Amino acid sequence: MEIPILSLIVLIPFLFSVLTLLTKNKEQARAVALLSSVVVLTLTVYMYLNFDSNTAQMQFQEFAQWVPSLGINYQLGIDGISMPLVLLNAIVIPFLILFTWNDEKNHSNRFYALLLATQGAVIGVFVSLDFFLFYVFWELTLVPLFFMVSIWGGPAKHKAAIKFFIYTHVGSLVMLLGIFALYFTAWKQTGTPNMNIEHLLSQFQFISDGLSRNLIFLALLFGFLVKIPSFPFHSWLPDAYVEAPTAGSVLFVLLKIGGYGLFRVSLPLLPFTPSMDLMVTVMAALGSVSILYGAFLALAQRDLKRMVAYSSISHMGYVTLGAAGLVSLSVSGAMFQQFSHGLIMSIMFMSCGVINRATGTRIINDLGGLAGKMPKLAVIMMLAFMASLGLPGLTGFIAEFMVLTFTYINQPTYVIIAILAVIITAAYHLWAMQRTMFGVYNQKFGVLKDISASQTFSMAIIALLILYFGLNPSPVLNMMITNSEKLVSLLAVTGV
Amino acid sequence: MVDLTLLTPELTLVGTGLVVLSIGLFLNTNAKKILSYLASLGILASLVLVLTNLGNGGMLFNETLSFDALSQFFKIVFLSVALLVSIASIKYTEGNSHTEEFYSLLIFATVGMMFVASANDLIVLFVAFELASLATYALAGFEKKNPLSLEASMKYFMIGALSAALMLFGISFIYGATGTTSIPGVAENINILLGSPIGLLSVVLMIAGLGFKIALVPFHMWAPDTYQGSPSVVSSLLAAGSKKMGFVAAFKVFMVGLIALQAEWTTAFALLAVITMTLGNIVALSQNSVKRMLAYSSVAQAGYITMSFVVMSKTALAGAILYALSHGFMKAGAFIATAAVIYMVLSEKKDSEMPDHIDNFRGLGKRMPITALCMTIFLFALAGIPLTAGYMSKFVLFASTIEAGLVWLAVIAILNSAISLFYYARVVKYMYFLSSEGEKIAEPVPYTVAMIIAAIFVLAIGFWSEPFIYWAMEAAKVLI
Amino acid sequence: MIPLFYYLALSAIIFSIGLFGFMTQRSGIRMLMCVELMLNAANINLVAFSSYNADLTGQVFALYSIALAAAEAAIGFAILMSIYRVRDMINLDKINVLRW
Amino acid sequence: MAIENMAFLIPVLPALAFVLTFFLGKKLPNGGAIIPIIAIFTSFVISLLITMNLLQNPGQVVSQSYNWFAILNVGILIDPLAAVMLSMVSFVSLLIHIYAVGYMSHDKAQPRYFAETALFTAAMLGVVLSDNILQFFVCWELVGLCSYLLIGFWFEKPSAASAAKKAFLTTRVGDVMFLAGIILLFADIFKIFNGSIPQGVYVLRFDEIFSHIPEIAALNTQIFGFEVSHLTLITLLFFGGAVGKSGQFPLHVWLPDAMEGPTTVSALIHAATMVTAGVYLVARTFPMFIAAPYSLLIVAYIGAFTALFAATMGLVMNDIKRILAYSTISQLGYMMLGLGMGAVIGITAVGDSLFHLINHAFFKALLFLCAGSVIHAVGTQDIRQMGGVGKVMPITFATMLIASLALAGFGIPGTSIGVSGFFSKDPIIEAAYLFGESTENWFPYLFSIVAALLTSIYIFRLIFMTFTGKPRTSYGGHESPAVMTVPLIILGLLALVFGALTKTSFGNFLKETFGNNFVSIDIHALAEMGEYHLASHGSGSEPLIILWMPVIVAFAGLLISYLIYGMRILDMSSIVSRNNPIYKLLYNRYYQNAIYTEFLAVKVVYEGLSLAGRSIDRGFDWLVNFIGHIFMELADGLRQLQTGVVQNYATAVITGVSLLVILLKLIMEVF
Repeated sequence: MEIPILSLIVLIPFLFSVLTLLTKNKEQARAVALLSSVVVLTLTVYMYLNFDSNTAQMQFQEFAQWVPSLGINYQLGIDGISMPLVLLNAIVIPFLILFTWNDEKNHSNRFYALLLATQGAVIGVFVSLDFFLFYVFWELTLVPLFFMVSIWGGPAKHKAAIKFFIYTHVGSLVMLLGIFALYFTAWKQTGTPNMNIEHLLSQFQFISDGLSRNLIFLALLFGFLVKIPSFPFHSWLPDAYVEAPTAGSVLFVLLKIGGYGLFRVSLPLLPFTPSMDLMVTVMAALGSVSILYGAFLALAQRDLKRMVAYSSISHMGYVTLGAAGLVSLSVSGAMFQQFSHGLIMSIMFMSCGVINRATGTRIINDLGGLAGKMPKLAVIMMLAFMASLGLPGLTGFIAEFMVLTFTYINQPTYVIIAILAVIITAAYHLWAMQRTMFGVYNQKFGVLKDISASQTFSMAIIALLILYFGLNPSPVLNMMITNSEKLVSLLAVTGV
Repeated sequence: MVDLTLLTPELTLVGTGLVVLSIGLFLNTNAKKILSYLASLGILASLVLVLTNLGNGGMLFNETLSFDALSQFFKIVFLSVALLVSIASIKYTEGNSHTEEFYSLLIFATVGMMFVASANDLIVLFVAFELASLATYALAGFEKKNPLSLEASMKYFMIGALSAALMLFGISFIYGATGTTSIPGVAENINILLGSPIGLLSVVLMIAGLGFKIALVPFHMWAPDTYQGSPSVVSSLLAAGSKKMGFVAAFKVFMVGLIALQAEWTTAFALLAVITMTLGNIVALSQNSVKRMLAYSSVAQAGYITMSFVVMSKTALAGAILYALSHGFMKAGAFIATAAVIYMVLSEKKDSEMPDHIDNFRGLGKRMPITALCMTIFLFALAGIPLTAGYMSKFVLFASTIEAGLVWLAVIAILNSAISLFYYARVVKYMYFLSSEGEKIAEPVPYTVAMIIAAIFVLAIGFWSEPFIYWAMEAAKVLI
Repeated sequence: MIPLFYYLALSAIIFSIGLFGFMTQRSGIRMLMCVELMLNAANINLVAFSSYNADLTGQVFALYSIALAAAEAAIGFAILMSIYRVRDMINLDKINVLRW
Repeated sequence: MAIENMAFLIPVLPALAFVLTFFLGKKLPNGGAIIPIIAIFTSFVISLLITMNLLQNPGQVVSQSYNWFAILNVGILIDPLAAVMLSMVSFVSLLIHIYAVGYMSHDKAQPRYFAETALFTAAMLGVVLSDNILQFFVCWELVGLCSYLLIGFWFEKPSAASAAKKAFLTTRVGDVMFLAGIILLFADIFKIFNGSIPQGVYVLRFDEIFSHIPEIAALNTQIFGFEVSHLTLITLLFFGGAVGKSGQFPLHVWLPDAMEGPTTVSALIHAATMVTAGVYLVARTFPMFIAAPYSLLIVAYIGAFTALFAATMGLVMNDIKRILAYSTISQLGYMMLGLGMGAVIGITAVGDSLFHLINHAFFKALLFLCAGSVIHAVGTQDIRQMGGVGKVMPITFATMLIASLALAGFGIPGTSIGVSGFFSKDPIIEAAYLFGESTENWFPYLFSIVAALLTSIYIFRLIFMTFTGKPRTSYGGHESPAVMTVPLIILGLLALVFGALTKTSFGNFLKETFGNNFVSIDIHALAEMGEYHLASHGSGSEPLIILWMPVIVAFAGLLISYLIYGMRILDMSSIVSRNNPIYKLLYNRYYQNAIYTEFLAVKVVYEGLSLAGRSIDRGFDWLVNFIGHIFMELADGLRQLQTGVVQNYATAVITGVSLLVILLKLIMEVF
């Protein structure tokens, strides 16, 4: 009997987060947290090594009855859609903990506990095959983040936290409606309740009433779009990202569950949605608009972190757009965008945090000439910025190139809109880079120390990953392609 | 000679009540602490008895009392709430010369509720209903030097008396039309009233009478005042216990007795449910008294449960019944936590204007960690955050509305619970994110024990829901 | 003999008087009396019905409800008494500390 | 082992050098300059060997491909075109690196400098030898990045920082067009394969692309009512990319500002590693251009216009490096023009253009390096403050003079006497004449010939003002050290003789590129497709005056500037003054800055669009908060119902009852 590895990577963080709560001081807390995250990382890597990327089937499945009378089961599994995202989480979290190694925070034990809890919940969303479980984890991701923002957040933390909490909660509830509908229609058809995701998705096509099929699809889509977040449901993001502490922002970035839902749930339902073409158009339009809109707004920001937040909206637009591309490679491009965005934005937010810590401001125009004082930071941040503006040889380019190129085949118009944004993207990145890193050093900051060893290490590792996967994306891309081919083959059935 | 084994729980309770009352006469104030333990034991005993009798049902006293899954489920609800309340009250009644009265009233109220749960005849139902009501009127006014408590009980009593009259009037018509008071009997002969104004009138009167206990808008107006004014432990009994009594009565009267008039009352309940949940949630947004906020929230929750009358499916009823159970624990727990806070505040300064003001919850996370943690659990459960009882029961209940194709209702309910998140989260915010100058204090043991028990159950129902859902299903089978 | 309708009409009238009084009176005592009126209206119904249905249940019920009414009155007066002790008046419309 | 198996080392070695220098440079003398020098030298040797090999047997094109990700590949393609570029790039960049050892000796950031230049070279080499358009684009972008880093090398200078940003952004505009071209191209090929691309076919490889030219040309789209062939679209988009990188009008604005970097960097950018990439792109995809209607014409016009346009601005600049910058733009214009001439002279155009590119690389690198050593010695860039430098720096003067002659293109037509510029520029101008003859489009010829005149004027203006006369300011000048002068001399020799030596062989060698060797292309068939009529008679058969014209204008230019700046006979003060509108227009560089930066970037994009967007976003935010607000208001309103008076509660109950009765009654009636 082999070890229930998925349960482990989901439960260990929760377990250790409780342990962390019990710790007395910062040293213990961070040590325990690091231990947990390292264990999770090793397990994940082990799983990745034994992962067969040539099959679109669920692997490492686990099953246990939970609430039989409602057909709810504890069911885990992982495939090419979820593997990279789990990997992303497992990789970034340890380095995030290292990054915060020397931060002076009050009750750091609570802090690390929440951090681990978030990790567990997010991984849980990715690996659960049961809709009930999926939703449970989905909601659980909210709670620790809510606390994290409202305890260690910036000046407007309370407003931001509540806004984020309620806003995304509404999204999830609407999604829940869709899940209910799926669940009961399936129940009626098969006579037995069953919450298994794949089962429910497969039953969707037998819903006789076309309107309700559209509604179900829209309800689910809405839930996901809010989480991604896509224009025009993004207004919770800037506040939350900006007010959150650095680690919180990074956790938000790792919160890729919206896009995941898009691939896991929406795409399989798409072919059986009566007004499919409309839905696809909506997705493509929202995606491209988010790209352009986010870019323009990022250009308009004065606060560095806020700029990064908007750029994140812009980048996530590629996910929606690529998903709407309906070509296997465009879809996998979108998946890859999720992966790469996670890595890139982590560094971007870390840099924001460092700068804010060092200079006490994030207003771009007040900064300047930091490159002279903080060369290490400058190099890493430069790499992150370049990756984020889609410089070839880094992950961002692979994803955006795939999305744009292969989406063009089905959605030329929206790709053209998106391409316009590329210049703007370059513009705000370079502008920010010039104002913060280059130019005359603002003397009022006095002498600045460069980033500490632990920060350098953690940021550098992620940076190297960005470079590595930018040069050789196949290790994660292949499994994505395998699965997206399956997704798209479904579409082919309905003649797309 | 009838076999009274089924009746043992009630008898035990009555016995305990009388014993407590009579012993209390001979004890001096300090010694009365025993009584509270005694009462708690008695309630526990009868709870155990109910659990042992679980499964075997039957009728008693020529079919005026029926013992079935439904009644037993609700008895469990009442008894566990009563148990929580009595444990918590150990602290509340400390050094009070009227301890025995408090506990006997508490116990008799519980007995009344239990009889309502097994009533199979309108007379029994009415009498038991009144028994519970009268006991709780007195409890609400238990602090007879405290104007707020008196005002609370006065309002409770006045509206209670009014609605009792309304209900009785309604019953009289039903009786007149059907010639019998046995609920199944009513069900057989009710057809006369189909479409007749009398039938409609009696339905509405019954709704008003029961809606008073359930606190449906617009029959709810006493509830916020009473919950706020009366002692917190009593409020928790009212919110968690007697409200459920209203539901079980309503289940019996409408789903069994007046099933033929379904058309009328479904519509009525649909209206009331929507209004109730919406108004409850919205008004709760702007409350600064936590007890009042909880009161409005329980109004809203009543609205959710009432949806089951509209859906009228097995799942819906199971959901409603499960909700009754979970709400019992959540609300009782929340009120007890508030009681603990009030205790803290009053122990610091005697004459505090509004001891349950939300500002007193500042920094509770530091001052009373256990209380704060439990309160957080209860609040999130009420808000329907997953892996809590609240989520599980909402899940079943809301899901059933979709099942029945009442999407509009589901949407309204979902949006409501989204709104509710705001005021629950607000309290959490005060407890953890706002700091206060007050220092950490020793948390009174009884309150803590009660809260922990409640919290454990709230989580248990959320995690390990299978048995509870199963019982709820069984109970629902009785009605449909 | 007198048709049932008369009884019903009578009880209805009494009931309405009770309702009206309950809404309009200020003094707690009077309000209690109005409640009694309503209960008795119901009792009239019960008794009338039982005699017309030739079935005793109604009258039994009436007896029960009279007893209950008494109990209720007892509690009610008790409450009003203690209110009077604290506030020196029982004009219930003045007692609205708890509101909003 | 066969030399082509080492081809991959050409870009990899400098890339490696980048990493090594970046991390170890601090510990080594002169910032570890030795590492990149060795690396680039090796690359140069390998490329030279490959070129030799190709010269003997043109069939042996190096072509290797490996899967990269998905259906895309990385690969190496070294045909004659690539080979000559490789040799030139590696060679020139090698010399510049050597020179930089001396030039940068005083800068403490040497390691960073050498690392970045190494990467710069690596990227350019990568561009040159990539066998598919995607890899081409990737390296192309890397080139852009390195130029950004190097132009902003002295990032403490705000001007440098903003110049770097400007360079990157402006080229980015072109790059986006290039990317769009790639995307469109891919989509078309995807369509041609109707959705199922067979295993192992790398659709973005040049040979694959070229083999689909006819199908792509067949696809059409309506744009503004015009029926446009996709091939035209794609080629124009590619050309857009080229315009950005090669600083053609209207995207040339970044190139003069790029002077903010160290002079050696300018030399790299202008001669070897950046601006030529655009020309190379067009040359690389020449078969597509020649098959696409109008594309070549547009290339020709833009090229010719840029040549003139830039020359005019070169006339009035006082910053020595800026003059050279504008001359670069203008020369690049010639190269583009040369390519555009493919419309009449077919494949030969590639030969001419590339020939000019190579020669230009030599003499422009030389010019910059000389300018560099002048600045190094004099400590100013303003030629008005120089004069008489020739006496203190004889070698620099000599080499600079050679370079200038080469730039102006002196030589005797019909013979093989002449500097390199002469042999490469004249054919282009003659082709332009042919073009005018056969298509009645005379503008390219006029532009090019006028530009030739101006070229010779501004370059000799520079010479005279800098090296002759007597010092106008007191500067302690001295001749540069050997490490700097040796490269000058080598380049000088090349600028002098390279043209003469290879004037025939080069063209023939380049012809092979699109001949039968690696993908067989029938240029004439493609030209038919492009509706071009290749002139029957090749160049060299024009009337004598046309042959001599370029030389004549060159001499004219020399004379004019000698009279003005050498002898000081003609007084220009009346013309050279702020109140002369033409001078003002030129001096302010046609107000590009106002138009591009102040208007387009700031007004339209930033203030217009983004700020507008921000207020829209505020709207969204407001909406969300407003909903919350409504609820709070409702709450405050509704709680007022709770009057606290028990009678009112009773009333509420009773009203509720009666309302329910009435409502239900009605509802029952209705349903």
